[in-house]
Amino acid sequence: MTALIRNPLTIVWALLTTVTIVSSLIALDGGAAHQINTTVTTAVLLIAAVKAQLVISHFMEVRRAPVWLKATTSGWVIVLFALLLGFYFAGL
Amino acid sequence: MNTRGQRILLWTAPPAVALFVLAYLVFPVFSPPLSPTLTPDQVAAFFRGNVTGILGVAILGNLIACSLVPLFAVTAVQISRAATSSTVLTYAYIICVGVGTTAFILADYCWGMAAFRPDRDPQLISLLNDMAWFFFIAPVGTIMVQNLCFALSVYLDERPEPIFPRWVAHFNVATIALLAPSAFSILYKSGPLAWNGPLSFTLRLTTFAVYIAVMFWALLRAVNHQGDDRVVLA
Amino acid sequence: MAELPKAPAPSAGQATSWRRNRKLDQWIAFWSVPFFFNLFGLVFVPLSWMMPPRSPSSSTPHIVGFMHSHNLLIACVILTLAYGLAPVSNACYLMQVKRMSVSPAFRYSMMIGAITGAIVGMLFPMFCFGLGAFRPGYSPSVLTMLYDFGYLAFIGSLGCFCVMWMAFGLAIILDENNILPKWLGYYTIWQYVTELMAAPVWIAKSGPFAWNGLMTFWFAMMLYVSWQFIVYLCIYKAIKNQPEAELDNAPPEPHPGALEITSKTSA
Amino acid sequence: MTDVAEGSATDVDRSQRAAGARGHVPGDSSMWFFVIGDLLIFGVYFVGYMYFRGQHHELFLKSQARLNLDIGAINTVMLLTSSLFVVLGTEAARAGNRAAALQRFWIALAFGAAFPLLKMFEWIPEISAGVTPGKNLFFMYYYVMTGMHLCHVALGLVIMCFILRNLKTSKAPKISFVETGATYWHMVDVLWLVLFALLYLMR
Repeated sequence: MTALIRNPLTIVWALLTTVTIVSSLIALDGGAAHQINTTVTTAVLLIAAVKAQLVISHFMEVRRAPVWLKATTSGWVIVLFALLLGFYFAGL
Repeated sequence: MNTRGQRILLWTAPPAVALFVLAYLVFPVFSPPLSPTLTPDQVAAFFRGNVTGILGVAILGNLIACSLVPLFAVTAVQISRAATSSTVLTYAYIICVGVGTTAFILADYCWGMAAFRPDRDPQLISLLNDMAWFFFIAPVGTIMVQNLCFALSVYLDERPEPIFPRWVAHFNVATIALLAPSAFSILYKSGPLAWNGPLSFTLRLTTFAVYIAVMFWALLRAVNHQGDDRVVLA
Repeated sequence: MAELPKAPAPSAGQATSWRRNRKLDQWIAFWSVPFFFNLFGLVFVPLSWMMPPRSPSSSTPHIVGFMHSHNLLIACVILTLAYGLAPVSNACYLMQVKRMSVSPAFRYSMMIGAITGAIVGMLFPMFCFGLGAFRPGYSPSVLTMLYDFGYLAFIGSLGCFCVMWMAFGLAIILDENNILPKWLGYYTIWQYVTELMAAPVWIAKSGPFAWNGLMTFWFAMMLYVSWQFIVYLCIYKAIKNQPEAELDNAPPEPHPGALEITSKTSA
Repeated sequence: MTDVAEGSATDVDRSQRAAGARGHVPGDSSMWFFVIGDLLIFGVYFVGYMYFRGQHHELFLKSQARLNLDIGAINTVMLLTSSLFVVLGTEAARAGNRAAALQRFWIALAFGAAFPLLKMFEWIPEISAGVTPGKNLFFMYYYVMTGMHLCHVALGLVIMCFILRNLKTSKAPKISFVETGATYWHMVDVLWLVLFALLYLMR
């Protein structure tokens, strides 16, 4: 049991779950009024980007994969979230 | 190994059937089936009142319209295995399935169209609804011939160990007789032969449901017994 | 059909002129596809302006004006003459599926999908437009219905193509003869699953999900066209690489066994 | 859950060291064609959503208020947990510990299957309250994207059943098949993480 807890994958999972709850709380707290809130949006999207990158590198095991795959997947995360934030702020 | 493809295609049938059952149960047009005697205004009012349900099922129906095709394709393969002089019955069967499915899809489109803009002229909504019922209930010709092809292949099979038990062929002939009355739904607006009547609607859909279940079972058995029968399969 | 002479004459030494090409039938079928798609595009875009699709929420006078345009009838005539070529591309793909090690059930599913698709996705919408243009006296509400029906059937036909491409993709993935590359199988599945996103055209009347919308038409069309191109190139390579001994018209001496197997299903 | 952990914790460590070789593409490389393609397609949908959101901020914010954030968050945790057990199961399979792999994939399947069930608890009350895809653009996006994602989940559950069968029945389980299926399942997870932020959380 202790070995499983110390397993890096379980730690990644615990981290992912925690930030999921944190980002939900951010949305509940700061976004309760359902008005435009750039702080909430930025925080939530950045958390999502980190989560996606964590799942890709640790669960999909891309961190042990060849460079082209790492570059493609991380590129996807960076470009996607840059575009999302860009369109968000452009549309305000 | 050889029959893996057939088994995969065969097992797509149960989820497809589940989706069809779901679509049937939640389709407002079917519970109870709309009567052919409704006036255009009544039909238009019905469609205006049930847009969400009709559109939802019409879209689902559009997506799953062909999902039983793999089952029929496996049937066609099994027909071609029968020891007859040629594969003529297989090709007749395939073309019949193609044409029959077309009619079903057009019925689905008509219902979807009627619900797409339910506020158009009631005459047109009524026309679309009638058209849908025509396409849905009446064209039994292809499925009858389809089942006849299958039954013939079983009757004419000269193998010492037939692929299908003979009663499956008898059953297919029986379905032909049970499906035939639906064609007459074009003639009547009330009574058992009208499109909402017990002969045209209930009997037809029940027969079809039982037919799919029986064929699924029979095909599963046939495919499992096929083994390494690859020469004929190729 | 001017492209025909361009059909390459693969290795075989005796094939000096294109007429003697052993795969002539397949090449004719293959080169009819770009001919058909070009004709299709010309009729839809510059002749009738059916495509890019008009808005589902255009005003009634606009719709009536469009449905009465004479070019619609001419478009209808040309497509009625040519729509028989639509199944040829599928037949061309079917020949390659036939060479795979998979059950013919996959081919049969594709055939059924192709039969159905040619009617509900092509003949029917075409006739909707043609019927409107045929008789000028129809009331605007009838014309609007035909207009809706034509576009919805043309853009919103999903199920028949879905089963067809599912069978195609699965056949490629399960195939052990490596007729077509495996990634094409995954690409095909990904392509048709994405195409299902076009289902909202039956609901939305404006915006990105309407039948002329950014997501359901432009994006889906972009994906579909690029996929079709890649499939087409792969089919080209597959026909080119097909060994001559495997052909139905191969000389019978060297491989009698191979001939027997292939001719078993030819029809 | 504790039994699984105790039985095979040591294998996990060993397998991680074994698979530590760099430059290994997990699973069938053709499958990555599918995964990257799918990520791109969804990416276009996400950006499209953001663009149209910029045009109708009020509508999107008001509609968002009607979503069930609790079920969304629980579903996120479900998928994450399922993914954890998939990756643990893959490691066990790689280490040759078939019993542990089977158990972990069963748990992963259970968590994964909870996702569509919870989705129904979310969708059915919404649809019966008249919140349908035709209501407005936000809900169209909501149903199309979550529906599309749900199709992926369903496919992933089917693949997971095949993995279980492969582990259970075949003499030498195909590790590359297990990895291929696992890769697909994690992709489903990644897509949901973005969807969750876009549909439920952002303001």
